[in-house]
Amino acid sequence: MLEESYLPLITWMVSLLAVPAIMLLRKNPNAREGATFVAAFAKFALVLAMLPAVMAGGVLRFSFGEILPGIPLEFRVDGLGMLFALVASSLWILTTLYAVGYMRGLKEHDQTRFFACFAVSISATIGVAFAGNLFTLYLFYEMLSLSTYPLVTHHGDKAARSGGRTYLSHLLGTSVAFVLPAMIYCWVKSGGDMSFTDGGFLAGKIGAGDGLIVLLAFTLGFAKSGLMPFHSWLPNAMVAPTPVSALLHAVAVVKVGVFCILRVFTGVFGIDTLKDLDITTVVTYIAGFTVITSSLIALTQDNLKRRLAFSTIGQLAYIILGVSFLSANGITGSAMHIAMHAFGKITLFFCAGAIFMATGKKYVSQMVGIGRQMPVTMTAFLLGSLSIIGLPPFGGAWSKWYLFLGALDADQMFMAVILVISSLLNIAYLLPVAVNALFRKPPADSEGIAISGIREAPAACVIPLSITAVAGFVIFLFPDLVFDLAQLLIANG
Amino acid sequence: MTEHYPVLILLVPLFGALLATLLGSERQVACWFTALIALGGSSILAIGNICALLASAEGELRYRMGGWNENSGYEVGIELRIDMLAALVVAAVVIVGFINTIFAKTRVTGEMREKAAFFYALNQLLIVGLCGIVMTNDAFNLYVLIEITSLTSYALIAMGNRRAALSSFNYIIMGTIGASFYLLGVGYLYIKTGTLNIDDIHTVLQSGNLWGDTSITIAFILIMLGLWTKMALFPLHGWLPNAYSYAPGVVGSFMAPLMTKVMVYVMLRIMLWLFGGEYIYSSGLVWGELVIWMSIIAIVAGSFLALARTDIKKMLTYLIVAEVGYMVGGAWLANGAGLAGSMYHILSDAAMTFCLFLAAAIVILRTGDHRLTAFNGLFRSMPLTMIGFTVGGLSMIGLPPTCGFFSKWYLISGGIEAGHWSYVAALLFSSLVNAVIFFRIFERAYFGNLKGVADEQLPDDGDCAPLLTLERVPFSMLIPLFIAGASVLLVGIYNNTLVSWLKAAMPPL
Amino acid sequence: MIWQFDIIILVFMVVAAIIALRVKDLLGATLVFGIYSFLICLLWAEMGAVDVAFTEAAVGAGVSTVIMIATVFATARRSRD
Amino acid sequence: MTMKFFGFVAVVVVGILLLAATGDFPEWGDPHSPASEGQVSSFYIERTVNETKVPNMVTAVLADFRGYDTMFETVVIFIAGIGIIAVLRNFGDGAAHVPDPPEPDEGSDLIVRSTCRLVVPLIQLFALYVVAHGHHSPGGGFQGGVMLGASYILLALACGLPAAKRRMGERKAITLAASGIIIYAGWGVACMFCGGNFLDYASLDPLLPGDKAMARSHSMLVVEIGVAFTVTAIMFAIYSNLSTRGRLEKGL
Amino acid sequence: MEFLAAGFIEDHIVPKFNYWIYVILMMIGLYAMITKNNLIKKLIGMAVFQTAIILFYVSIGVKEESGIPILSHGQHHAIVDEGRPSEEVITKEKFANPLPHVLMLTAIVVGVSTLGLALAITQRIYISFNTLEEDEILDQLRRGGHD
Repeated sequence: MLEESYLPLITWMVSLLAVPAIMLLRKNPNAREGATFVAAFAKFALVLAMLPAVMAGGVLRFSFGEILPGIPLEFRVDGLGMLFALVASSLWILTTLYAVGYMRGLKEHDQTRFFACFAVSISATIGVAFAGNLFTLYLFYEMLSLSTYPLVTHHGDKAARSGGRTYLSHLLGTSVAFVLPAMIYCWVKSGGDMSFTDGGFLAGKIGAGDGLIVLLAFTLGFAKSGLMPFHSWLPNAMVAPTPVSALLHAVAVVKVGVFCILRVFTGVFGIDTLKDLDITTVVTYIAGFTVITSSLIALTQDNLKRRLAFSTIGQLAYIILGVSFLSANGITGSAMHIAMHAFGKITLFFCAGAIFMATGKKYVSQMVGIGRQMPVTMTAFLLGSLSIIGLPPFGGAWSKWYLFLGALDADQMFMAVILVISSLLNIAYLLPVAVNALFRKPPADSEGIAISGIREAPAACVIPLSITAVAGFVIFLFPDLVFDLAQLLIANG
Repeated sequence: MTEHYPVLILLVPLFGALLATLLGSERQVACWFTALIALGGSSILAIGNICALLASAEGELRYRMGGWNENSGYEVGIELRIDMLAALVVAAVVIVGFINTIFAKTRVTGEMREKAAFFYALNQLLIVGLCGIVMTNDAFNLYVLIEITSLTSYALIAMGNRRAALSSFNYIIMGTIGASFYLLGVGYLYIKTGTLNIDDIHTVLQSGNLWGDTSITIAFILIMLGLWTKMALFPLHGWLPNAYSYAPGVVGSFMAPLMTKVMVYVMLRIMLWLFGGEYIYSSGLVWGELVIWMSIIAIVAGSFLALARTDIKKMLTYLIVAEVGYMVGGAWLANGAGLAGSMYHILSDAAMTFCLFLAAAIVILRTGDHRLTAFNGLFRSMPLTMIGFTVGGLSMIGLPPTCGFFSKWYLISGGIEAGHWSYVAALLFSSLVNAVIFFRIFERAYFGNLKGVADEQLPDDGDCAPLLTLERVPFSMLIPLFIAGASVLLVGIYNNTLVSWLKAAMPPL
Repeated sequence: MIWQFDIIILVFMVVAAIIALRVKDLLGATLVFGIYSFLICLLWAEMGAVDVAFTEAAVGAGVSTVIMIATVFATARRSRD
Repeated sequence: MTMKFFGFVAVVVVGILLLAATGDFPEWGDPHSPASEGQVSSFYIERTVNETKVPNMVTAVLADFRGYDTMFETVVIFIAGIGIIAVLRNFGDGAAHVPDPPEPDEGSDLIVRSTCRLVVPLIQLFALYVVAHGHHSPGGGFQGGVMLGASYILLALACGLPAAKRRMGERKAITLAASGIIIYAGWGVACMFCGGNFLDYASLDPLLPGDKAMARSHSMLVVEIGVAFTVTAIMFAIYSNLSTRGRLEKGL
Repeated sequence: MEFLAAGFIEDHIVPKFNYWIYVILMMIGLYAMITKNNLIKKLIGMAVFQTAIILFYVSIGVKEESGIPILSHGQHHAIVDEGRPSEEVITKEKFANPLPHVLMLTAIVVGVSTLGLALAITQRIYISFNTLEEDEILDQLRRGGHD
């Protein structure tokens, strides 16, 4: 099943190759954005090219050769990686389109730097998705932290700096303090082999005690997953331009976090080992706590982007929750939720950005009645919210359903209840925004909202968000692809 | 011809130094060229030496001075012994010296006009001394060579400003104490064993089973104290920061990477080959622990002191103090991974310290400011220099694929194998502190305003800021910086090969 | 070797060293140090190390004393300890 | 005060450590201590004369068995010399290159001057003897070189530095010092050309009169001369810099 | 009585006396190096320190009833010219061990080189600070505002 191929390498390289092009074309914005688009489409096409082989249950492998004793720097494209790569590369196209509209609309500075770092970070994301062993995963994880730092601090003002400081200190700090030692411990324990094999390379080589410590070190160390208590970087990173927030919080960074944790569960320990050791309960409870707490906090947030950020934290916790059930349905749910949540959440962020561009409004309380001015955007927002909440007919429903089943399989009644409650909370903090915007009159004193007439954001922004919103619906109708890829994970894991 | 490589590595720079003095400072360029040729030649020889070693069957080369005694079992002459570790360290020494000579060209005219010839001579003699230290197999010859390096470094440091003279004086006092303790320890060994050759001392100690003697134990303590003083292990580090930060820029930039590392090498040599692992790690059980704790203190204290500094070079020198802690601790972990880690760290730390000091020298030269404020806005104005500095900094923090990450990898795995969690924690702590230190600087360089240039004066869209026009640094300085940065990455990427070579050189524990 | 000489010279050496380090006048200290060097030189000769004695006489007692005196003249002569 | 206290504590601790070690030393002058019984020292005592035909074992060991050490020892002196010049020398706007005025200082009074004019040649003669006769009697390159240097120092003390500098200028001193080491190391390299290892004097046998042992003996003389060159020049350079704060004008 | 004293000394003091004295001298030097305030005094201490070590080494080489490590003319003649094997001419108990002497020649030279360089640096310091007392220099620097 394991077949050598250069495709993973090329897929990873495409966006890197775009960087020098972007640098060189900095004088000519159109050509520069052209290069970005070419790279984006090429990447998506390459990922699709790999799809059939993976669907057939094969694993594409490319190795740069051995870096550390027994540890090559290698790519392995399996179901989970393919799922993540699909989501990331497809959404990258839309995000680029949106970013072009946004950056030009607001006449942002340093756009070249922006797009260059954008390309690097997406390539790092793909690297994580394809990583064939723990070391490669770590390498690209750090690469992503560094390459997104300039994006987060793009504005360069005081807020941006402090946000960036929190961002790096959390991500680098946790990864160096927890992941690095845990990784080396695994290396020592497993006798020098760290490649994600079916059933995990630590299977049978680690006891319950240190197993628990290593598991916790990984779960907390991959702080990109926004699991409490290391979540505070996420709301603070909201100072970034909205396309960045969208990319960060819907696609690249946070998903990399949960993806890494999924890898740890399936590829490092192996589900069966974890079942035998019976050490995941702690993770379950941390995740459950995060789900509830973050939803409650989200209720209190008036700044739309911050509210969405806390919602993201909660949704990510679902994914970790699901995998921590160690039941087939749970894991399927988690894997699917990566995709579903991505589409839903990116829609919401696009909308937030569009609102800000059109009206300059950031706060929920200001958005009453705004729907009359920007119906498309707010409709999309509504659809996105429904998908996040998990109501049919939207993609979110599938993943939540499987998560729920997973909780039942693991007869974690308590967690099942928590899932329900948090869904209710989602309704509470997401739905009012759309409903108020669409179906209520703007208060008389609200300036900046045109009572009559439609003023949407530029088309370059509206098109992507409509596409993603519709996509959420389409996925509900045709979830097979996502589902099958998730099933592959079960089959191997 | 090949068998003469070891001694030629020494002789070429020696003659280069003499030639430089004969040419005299009036012909400065000629002196520079001589140094360049000599060190370049000996770099080539050093690389050839590595190849010869890879080709040789028994994994070590021996060269007997004066051709004494090929047959009988004991050395009456002095012999050189080169194993892979030695060959690699020698190569590192001469190559760093060579690159730094390129770097020195423009600075020497500025910093020491009439004394250029002496600078180039001392510079090469220091390299000679370091290579000799690494290769010799004779305990007393080692002392003479240590004194050669010490004297040259005293003189080179004292060529700086008035602070430099004072710190050089303190260095003389500390250095002499250290070297004399070493000499005394060798004397104790000689009085008990009657020979000076390192291998012979080892055999006599084993055959006579002298391990128990107090005088041997005390000899060991004395030698270690002496070497720790020379390598600035934490409580004995007092002389290092001033000496290296007040020395002329070109001097600090190649003394900082080399001196302490070579002393660490000597410590490894004494531990593993003269006394032998079985003695160190068996009797060491009690105070092997002690040393590891000392190294932990060194790491933590060094990091903290570095964090507190606002002076660029001071900060880097305190980082060196912490790095010395890494290596000493790794050497005492008593397992292969730890030893490999500290051996490998000798090379990687040399690479990254060199890179950082070169970058710092350029920054200080260009901004005329020796404090951290010098970095304000440099990513815009001196991107190339900052790229070099960033690579070095990331390596200090320990992010892949720089060599700092891999040395941390081996050291931590050694700590885990030995179950020394405190040491592991110290390593992680120091890399976190380094992260704070360097990202503080990166932030300045990334956001801070240029000196005297307010934000609005900068081109509004940085894209249109022509990259290189602002960076007025001569290529004779940028190229060395880039070579150093590249070496940081290469040493990292080829760590697997290097470590396998080093493991082959290691004596069985 | 004659141990009586040995002991006497060694005692004198200790005395000379202490004096050299206690005298406040640096010139005096330097001269006492010269005496110390000569005592050592005697000691080496007595121990049969003639070459060392010769060198010590020329280098230790001769040159190093001279350059120390030169330095004292070139700098300050009084010392506080 | 605290410094003094800590210093005292440190000293006491180290002292006790060292005294503890003296306990299991062999007795002073014990002919059967490992150092005296050891093969190495017995080899030096018994075989030196056969190997090198030099009766003074110290010279033989110094210049031949441990010749590598001695070369670096010479380098140490060289470093000290140029180091002192590099640190202290103060080229007041190229004053080093202008010729000195005829008699800036006339040194001490007549008697001293004439006495030293009388003595200096004798000293130098004896110094040369010491260098040359190092094989058979105490002495050798270092001792002779130091004495030669001392003779110049005496000249400087008595007749003023300029008088000495006219005989041994700075440039000349540096050249002499460097050439000394070049002689030493060059001789070693010559051995390599003759197919031996570095400093393997025996391989010079075809070039020198006598057998291999004699070749070693002669070579020792050569390297001792090299050492003497360096030491002479550097000793005077050190003195002349230190006595004038590196200005090389008015001496003591 | 004297004989007793003499015997006592010879048996119990002499065998280790050199080693004791070298320790004492060394400690004197070390103490001076650490605590003296005047730079020249520090250097004198350094010289004492080094000579102490030389004393230790030379004491290693001593043998009872042994002469200087130089062959008499007769012995040399006997071996070199008459070609008699050296073993029967030379009894090694009769010669002091030459190796420590050689080593100490080197050590002395190193010592004087260090001393010279240190003196030069001292003069540099004096030229720029106009004093040799360490504390005064540090005061000047503190007032000068260096960190």
